Amino acid sequence: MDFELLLGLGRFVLATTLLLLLTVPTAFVVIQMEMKIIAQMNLRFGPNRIGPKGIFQSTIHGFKVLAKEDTVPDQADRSTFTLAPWMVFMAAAMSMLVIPFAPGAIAADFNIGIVYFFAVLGLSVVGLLVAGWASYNKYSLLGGLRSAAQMVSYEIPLTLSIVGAVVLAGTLSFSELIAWQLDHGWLLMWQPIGLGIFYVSSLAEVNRTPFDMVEADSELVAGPFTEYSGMRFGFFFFAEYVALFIMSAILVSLFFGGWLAPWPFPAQLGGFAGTLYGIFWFFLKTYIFVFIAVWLRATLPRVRVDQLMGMAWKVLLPLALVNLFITAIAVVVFDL
Amino acid sequence: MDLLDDLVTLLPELILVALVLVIITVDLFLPRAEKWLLTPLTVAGLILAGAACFVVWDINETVYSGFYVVDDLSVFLKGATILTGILSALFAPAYLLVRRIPLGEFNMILVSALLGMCVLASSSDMITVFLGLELMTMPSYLLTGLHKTDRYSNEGALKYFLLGSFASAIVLFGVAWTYGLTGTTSVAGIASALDGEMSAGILVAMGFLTVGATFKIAAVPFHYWTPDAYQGAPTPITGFLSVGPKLGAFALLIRVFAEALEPLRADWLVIFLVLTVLTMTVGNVVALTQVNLKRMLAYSSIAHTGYIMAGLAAFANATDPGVAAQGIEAVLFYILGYAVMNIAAFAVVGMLQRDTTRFGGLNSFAGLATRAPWRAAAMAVLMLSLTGIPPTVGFFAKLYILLASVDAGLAWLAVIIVLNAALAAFYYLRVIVYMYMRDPEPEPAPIDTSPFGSVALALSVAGVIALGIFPGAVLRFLEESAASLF
Amino acid sequence: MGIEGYLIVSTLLFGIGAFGFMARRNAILMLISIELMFNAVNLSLVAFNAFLPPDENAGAVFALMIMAVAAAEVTVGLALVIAIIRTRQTAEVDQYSDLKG
Amino acid sequence: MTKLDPETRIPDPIELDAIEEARLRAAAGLAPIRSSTPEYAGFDQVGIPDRPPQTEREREVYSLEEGEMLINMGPQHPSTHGVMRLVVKVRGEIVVDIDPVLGYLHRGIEKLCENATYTTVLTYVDPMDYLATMHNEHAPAIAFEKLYGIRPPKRAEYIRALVVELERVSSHGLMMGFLALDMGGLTPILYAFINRDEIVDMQSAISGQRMLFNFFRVGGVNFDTNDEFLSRLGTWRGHVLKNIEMNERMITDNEIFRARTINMGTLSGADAISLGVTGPNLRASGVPFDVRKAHPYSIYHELEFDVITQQSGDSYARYLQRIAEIKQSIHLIDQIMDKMPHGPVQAQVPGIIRPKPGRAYAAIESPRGLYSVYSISDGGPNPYRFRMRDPSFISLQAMPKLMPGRLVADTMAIMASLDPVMGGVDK
Amino acid sequence: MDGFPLLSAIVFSPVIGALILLFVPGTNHRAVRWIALGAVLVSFALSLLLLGYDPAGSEFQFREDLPWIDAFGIRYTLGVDGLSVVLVMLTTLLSVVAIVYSWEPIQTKVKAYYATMLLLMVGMLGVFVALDLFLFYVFWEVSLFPMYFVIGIWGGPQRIYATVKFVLYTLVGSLLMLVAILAVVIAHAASGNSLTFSYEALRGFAYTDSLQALAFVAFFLAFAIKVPMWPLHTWLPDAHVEAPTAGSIILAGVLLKLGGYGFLRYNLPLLPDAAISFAPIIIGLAVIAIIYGGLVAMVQPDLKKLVAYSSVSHMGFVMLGTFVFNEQGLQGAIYQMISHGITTGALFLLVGVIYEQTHDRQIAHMGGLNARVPRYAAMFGLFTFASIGLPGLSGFVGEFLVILGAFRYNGLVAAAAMVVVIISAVYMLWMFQRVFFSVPSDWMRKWWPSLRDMNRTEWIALAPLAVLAVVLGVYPGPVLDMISVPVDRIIEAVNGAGLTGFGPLW
Amino acid sequence: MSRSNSSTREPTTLDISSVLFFLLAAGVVGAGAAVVTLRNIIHCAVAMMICFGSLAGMYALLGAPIVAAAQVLIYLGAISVLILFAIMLTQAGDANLPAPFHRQVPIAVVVALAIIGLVGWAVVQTDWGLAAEAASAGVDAIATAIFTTYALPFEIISMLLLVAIIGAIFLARRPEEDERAS
Repeated sequence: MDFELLLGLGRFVLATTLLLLLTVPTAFVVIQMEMKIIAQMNLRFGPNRIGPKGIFQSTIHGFKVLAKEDTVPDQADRSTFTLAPWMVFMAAAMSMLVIPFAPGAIAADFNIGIVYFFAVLGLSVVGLLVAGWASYNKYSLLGGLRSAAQMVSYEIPLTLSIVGAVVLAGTLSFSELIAWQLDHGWLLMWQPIGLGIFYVSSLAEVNRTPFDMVEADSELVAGPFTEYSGMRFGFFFFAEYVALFIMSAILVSLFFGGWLAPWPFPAQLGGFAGTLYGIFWFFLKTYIFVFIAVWLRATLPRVRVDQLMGMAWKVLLPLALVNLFITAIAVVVFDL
Repeated sequence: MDLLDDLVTLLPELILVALVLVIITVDLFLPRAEKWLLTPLTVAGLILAGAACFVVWDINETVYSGFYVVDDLSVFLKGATILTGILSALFAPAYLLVRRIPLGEFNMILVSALLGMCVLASSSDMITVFLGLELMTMPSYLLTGLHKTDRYSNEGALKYFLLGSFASAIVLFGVAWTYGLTGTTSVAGIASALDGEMSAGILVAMGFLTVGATFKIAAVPFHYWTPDAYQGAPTPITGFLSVGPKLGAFALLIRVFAEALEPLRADWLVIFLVLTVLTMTVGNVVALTQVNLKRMLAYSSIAHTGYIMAGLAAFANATDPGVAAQGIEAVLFYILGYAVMNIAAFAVVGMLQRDTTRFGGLNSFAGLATRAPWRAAAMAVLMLSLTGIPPTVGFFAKLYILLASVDAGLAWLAVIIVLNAALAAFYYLRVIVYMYMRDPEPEPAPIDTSPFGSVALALSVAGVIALGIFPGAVLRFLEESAASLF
Repeated sequence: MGIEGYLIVSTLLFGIGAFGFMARRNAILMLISIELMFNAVNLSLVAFNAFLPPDENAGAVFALMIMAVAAAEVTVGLALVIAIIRTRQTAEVDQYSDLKG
Repeated sequence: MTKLDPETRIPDPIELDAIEEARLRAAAGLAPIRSSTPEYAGFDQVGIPDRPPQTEREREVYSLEEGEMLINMGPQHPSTHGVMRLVVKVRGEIVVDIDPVLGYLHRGIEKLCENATYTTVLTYVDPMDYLATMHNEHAPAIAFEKLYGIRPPKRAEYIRALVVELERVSSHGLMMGFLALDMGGLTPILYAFINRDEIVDMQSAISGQRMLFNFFRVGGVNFDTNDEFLSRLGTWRGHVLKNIEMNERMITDNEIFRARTINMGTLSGADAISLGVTGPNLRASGVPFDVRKAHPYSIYHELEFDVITQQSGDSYARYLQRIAEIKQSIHLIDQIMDKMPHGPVQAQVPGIIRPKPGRAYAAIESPRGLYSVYSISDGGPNPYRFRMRDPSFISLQAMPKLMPGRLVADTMAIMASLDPVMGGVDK
Repeated sequence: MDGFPLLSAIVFSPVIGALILLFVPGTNHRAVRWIALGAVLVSFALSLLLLGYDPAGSEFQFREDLPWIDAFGIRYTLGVDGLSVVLVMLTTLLSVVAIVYSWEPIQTKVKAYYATMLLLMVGMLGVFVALDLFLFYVFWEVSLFPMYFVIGIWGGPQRIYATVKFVLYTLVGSLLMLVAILAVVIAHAASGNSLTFSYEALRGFAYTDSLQALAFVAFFLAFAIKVPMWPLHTWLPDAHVEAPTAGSIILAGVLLKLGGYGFLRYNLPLLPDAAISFAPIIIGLAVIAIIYGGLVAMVQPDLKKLVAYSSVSHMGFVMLGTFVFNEQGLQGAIYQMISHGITTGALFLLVGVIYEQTHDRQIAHMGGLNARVPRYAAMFGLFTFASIGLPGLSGFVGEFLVILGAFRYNGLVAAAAMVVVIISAVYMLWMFQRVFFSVPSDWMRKWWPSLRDMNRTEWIALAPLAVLAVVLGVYPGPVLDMISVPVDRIIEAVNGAGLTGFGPLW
Repeated sequence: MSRSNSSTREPTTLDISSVLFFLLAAGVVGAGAAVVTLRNIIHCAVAMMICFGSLAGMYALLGAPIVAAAQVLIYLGAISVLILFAIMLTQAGDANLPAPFHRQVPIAVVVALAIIGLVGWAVVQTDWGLAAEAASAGVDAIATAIFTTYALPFEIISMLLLVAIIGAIFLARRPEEDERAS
């Protein structure tokens, strides 16, 4: 055992731990936002007992979940039942690896970060599917199958929608993409159709209203989560909200300049200050989109599963292809 | 943009692609009662593609960075492929419509399979070989299973699929090792990198390629899937399956073994000879015992594979290039002739299965001569052709193979072939016996008399006889095709 | 690691896949086994690609293409399995024995 | 988790039923249900009822073809209205058949009433349709008055009409909310409850109760209007219209909402009539039948209003029908307030009444349709027979007609559009 | 021969007849029969023109030569020598007889029957006139399948077994022959010659010994099965018994001659060395066939079977004559072939006459027919004697010449052959006695009232044969002249090769 | 290009990539073995995913991150889902059948061992004569290659996918849905 090896392993363990730890507060914050914002929109107070203005409500929820009894249905397949929440959670956690929080604050700046992100993101569906199967419950099974159908379908327009951006920027790395946006303006201006498709698809991908078919409570009770309780349920719950955060973060990175401020100065804010500045903007923008997602949830009813699938295949996919086509032609013609 | 300049050399393939898209689109808008229009549409498209083959004849170029070669050999194979496609497209509708199998999907998948065969024929790189192979076999699986409410069709398709994919994996492993050993996937590159010496690695590569290819052409001992797939598939499709994918598989054999592994000819010859003899003998012997006609024809098709392989063996055993070319020519001619007669033979079987509840056994042929004299006569001609009786194409094809074998110094193989042919006569003649010498069943199943099928049958039989009497018409093409290999 | 290590892994995986294909009775598992074999091939190809001196990436590209083909293959295979289960209520290939001569 | 050995396991009742059913089927010469072997995850068996099928209909619902399964929606399910169970036979997510299973809320109200004196009957009927409690009291009150042969004072009639119309507004408003909620819309229900809250406050002001009002009496009502009630009523009109408008803005033109309601659960007028569906559901199918107009009771003949109908008969039409009726009710309330006479609110009626032997029938238009009471007196202090027709129960019958071919997701949306209340269904 | 393609016309006029038949409604039996007869008569009439053959002229006359499949050097070459001329004429004549005889017995699938018969004729004629090995093979196979159908469709109760056996036997031989043809052709081409299937070019080429031996065996199998040679004869009785009468006439009269013709035309001249080496074995087999055929015929209860086994015996004579390699033997063999064609054909026809009426052929069931049908008995007697080889009738000349040739080869062989003449007399005469002179059986009495003598069509069919049986018996000269040149060429080839020939293989 | 090249290589030190290799190899082979031996088919599918995931790691280790990403995207994200989906659609309960294996397991074992033995022997036997260390397959290079050199194969794949999808949809659709679809 040489030092290199130890160092490598150590770095690996540290990074992983940090990322895992990061998911927890993220989830707490997003959950708290959801509870409070929806309540306000419903003309309710929302949580207001624990902590000032109830801000610790979601934290307490977290601990409550942790303390609850962890039941496994009698006929469930115990090993996969146990594994499924982990899969979903790990998918969410792993995709945090490439989120560009700020200059220098990316856990792993892969040169194929975007591909990595989509690759890892797709894994959560497996967890849902397995959870649905393992629970030995018809609602779970239907939910699991819905999740597979929905997420696999929406992955396609989701991925295609950013190909235009990638073609324009000529990179698959998040940091380079943001650098490109610094030079050319945010991709929002270049890829409005792509943005639209991405946003709609990303909502479906993370099971947000109006696309929350998977756990649709008025239909499938709680979909694949029906039989889960305790911390296993907590994992799903966390993963879901972390995924919302991640999707917003990726949206911001791809189309809204990531850590870039809306104005071009200070152009070269290096070092730690630059990182902090970046983090500020990044989180600001990200939480704006988290807010919008919550807002949508308060406003819209849920679409039906066939309408959902039809939209992916009949609307978003052709649109994404058209967008890609237009972009490609533009790139060739204008030599961008 | 040389990619675009090369497009013209892909003319037949492009037409096929366009045809696929047109079929899908038209199918969407056709009301149910007018779905039959898809057949003339498909046939017209295929004829166009066939005509396009003449445009690319005599080009002999390697295009698309060495992935694709448009030589006369490939064009000939494409022509034969498209011919099988035309016949299949004409034969199928009547059978499919009574079983509520949609014509749109059928035609589209059929044309895709043809496209795969064309790609395979033109491949000059292991990558395109593999992709062509998959583009050919995947539609074949689908075609086999197209009658999805039928247990037999399901079962045949699944078995075909599982074993076919298994074979694909094996072929791929061989290809991977070939790539690892030679550093290239190009057929020509592999041929030039191999110096004819055996090594452990080459043995592995060749072994896997051989086993995989044997699976694909359904040679004994890797033929298990054939009878099941053929029996299970909707009958006119079986006709196509027994010919089309075989055509493609032999294109694969020619590309991989006759071209890429040409330096190792002496090494694979031995295996080939064994397989050849085994294949034809086992095929014929088992066919003797079959009572289901489809299954019998399936086994007979295994036997025919053996005959065709003999042509390849002749190629490998020949020292003189002219003689070697003769082997390839024989293979090509046999494939062409076999294509026409076998598709038509299966089509006749299919015509007798208009009643979907009946079992298509030999009994359904009893007394056909009195019930449908023309169809019986056609079937008789086809059976005689399959046996190899002059003046039919089957005879001349067999003669060609025999000539090539004897010429290449494999007279013993020729003797085995003719003994097999005599054996085969027994079961082919049995069909004639049933048709002409037995009385019909008390309540015979109705016979399909759709115009498309009748026209195609007449054309096939005319072709079988005409090619048998005047084979010279295609020999020129054959020679030029085979010459492009050398 | 040298190339041998990767090739040995690839070989083992291929052998396992072949075993699974021959030994298991469930159609879906047979399909999975075939996928294992495809993956073994991919591993070989990528390994060769990495270690071969002329760096043309043929192996890596081929591997990518095989993946695409494998996806198509699985699609078709599972569709067939679903179709057959509709008529037979089982995925056990041993019980598919209507076709006999 | 302890799994017993399959050999020694005690078969659970469901399995026994399956065996029994197989025996019955065999005896009846029916093909055995091609249900799966026990290891087929058992999914198919869960939905088989606790007894062998006894009618053709049950046989039809509970025999599964290949690829079908039964889902129990309810009695424990987040979105069933009250405690009800829908056995949904699905093929994938497509509903093949549906069987509403009732009785989870059954309390034997009719029997209770038959054992109560006429005046106390009105306290028992309250919790039936708990979203329209006043209506529940209205019909028996009229019936008993007919039986006993008295008429309530004019003012009492007006107060009655006032409170039931108020309640209609509240109930229809909630339907908008529930419909949205069952499609995943969180907010409209809360706005609807704000609305209802105001009405409940008013009802509480006039009756002293918040839900089970016990406000009607044989021969009148319990209390006259008071200042608090009137002042709330004055401001309420603006509030309710605002809330309704907020909900309408969220729902009516919402693309998703429209996609999920238009052409969903379409019930033709003829079907509705033959099923006996009444009320807004019937009128949404284009049949202009309103008890208030067709067989006027109370003071409705003195009020000006038209029977509102919709044409298409789908969920969306039922939704629009409710909104229109809310507006109509407000208009009626305005008329009632304008015309309300002065005078007593209660006729002279003894504590225990003994009507002469006879029978009486009274029907009113409740928010869910025709609600009627049929009572027989044998001369004693309590009804010899007391029978209530609850419109929710009838509406539910339409479900098996509306659902086949729809998706599981539509089950709740369509059911919410029929707006049944389980308290009334089960009685 | 430029100008009119006589041989093609002879060979293909039946095809034209068959094509016309396609457009005639199958229900119109009369038209069908007349068209078929017309086609056959045209062919027969044209074949009479072959009498213009110059026995002293070049070997092959009336030649036609057209390119066919250039790539393989395959040509459409036709031509006749004396041997072919007599066999072609025999064929056309017997075809006329068969068609005429079928006039009444065949009442089912009439159109198909006549079309098949016409096609059968094409194949047989083609074999006799083809001078290209490929063409020869094609005609050889073409002659096979119509007979297959004739037996299989219009035959007796066991027809399917018989016909399949017939085809398979023949096919095995012919396919092997195909390989041998290819081997010969390729060996010829390999030594620098251009690829050709021409008989004249291939003849006289010095093939290697091993090739000769193997090719000889292959050719031998094909022809010996057709002849049929003991022990490959087992298909013949079955086929004869089951075939309809006209089929038997053709089968015995012509098809068996294809084998003999094959030996004379191909085996000996192409592969003389091997022929010499194998001759003793073949002669041995021939003698066995002669004796065996005779003995078995003796015990046959069935008339047709009896005649069939007598064929085995008679064709044994042909083989014997062929392989003694001298003029008398060869001439005798050819003469015997013609004679056998006529007499056996006629005998089958006669058997058919009685069979059509009683649907039975058991000798034991007959008896005393002479009294009831005297003209029939007379004709039967004539052909019985011709078959036995009574001097003055056609059979005598052939047998006599063969025995003469055999004597020159080996006395013992000749002696054995002579014994058989006696045996044949025994079985034929015994049969004749039992059928025509003994006491009618009970079974026959049942038919007695309805039994009729020969009718007009039967007379028409039989008359030419009777005339020929007598004429050939008393005046063999023209025929012998006709075949002298071919016989000389064969002897020349064999003797010429014999100088460089190889020793016995064993 | 000779054997000496590799035989004179330094004995491998236990660097991080070696450790990773062995870990991943154990994952690949172990999970692979689990796939073909486990009884419950869902467990098999999960094991398959682990196997594929480890393979993705191997590709990354081999310097082909794009292949690794594709492996995760296609095999883990798509194919596994599809397989799980199919398992659930078709055989929720067949999972625990008493005899998951054919009777010819011994033959299968022999054949598999023969393959492993033969190929393994060939691996050891062959003088690969290649670079000692893995070279990296650049993303740009691969991307460029796919759209220029490999343009034709790429297009062929698109046809392949088209027909596979249409065919699979047709096959998997219920017969009664066909009526509606047309």
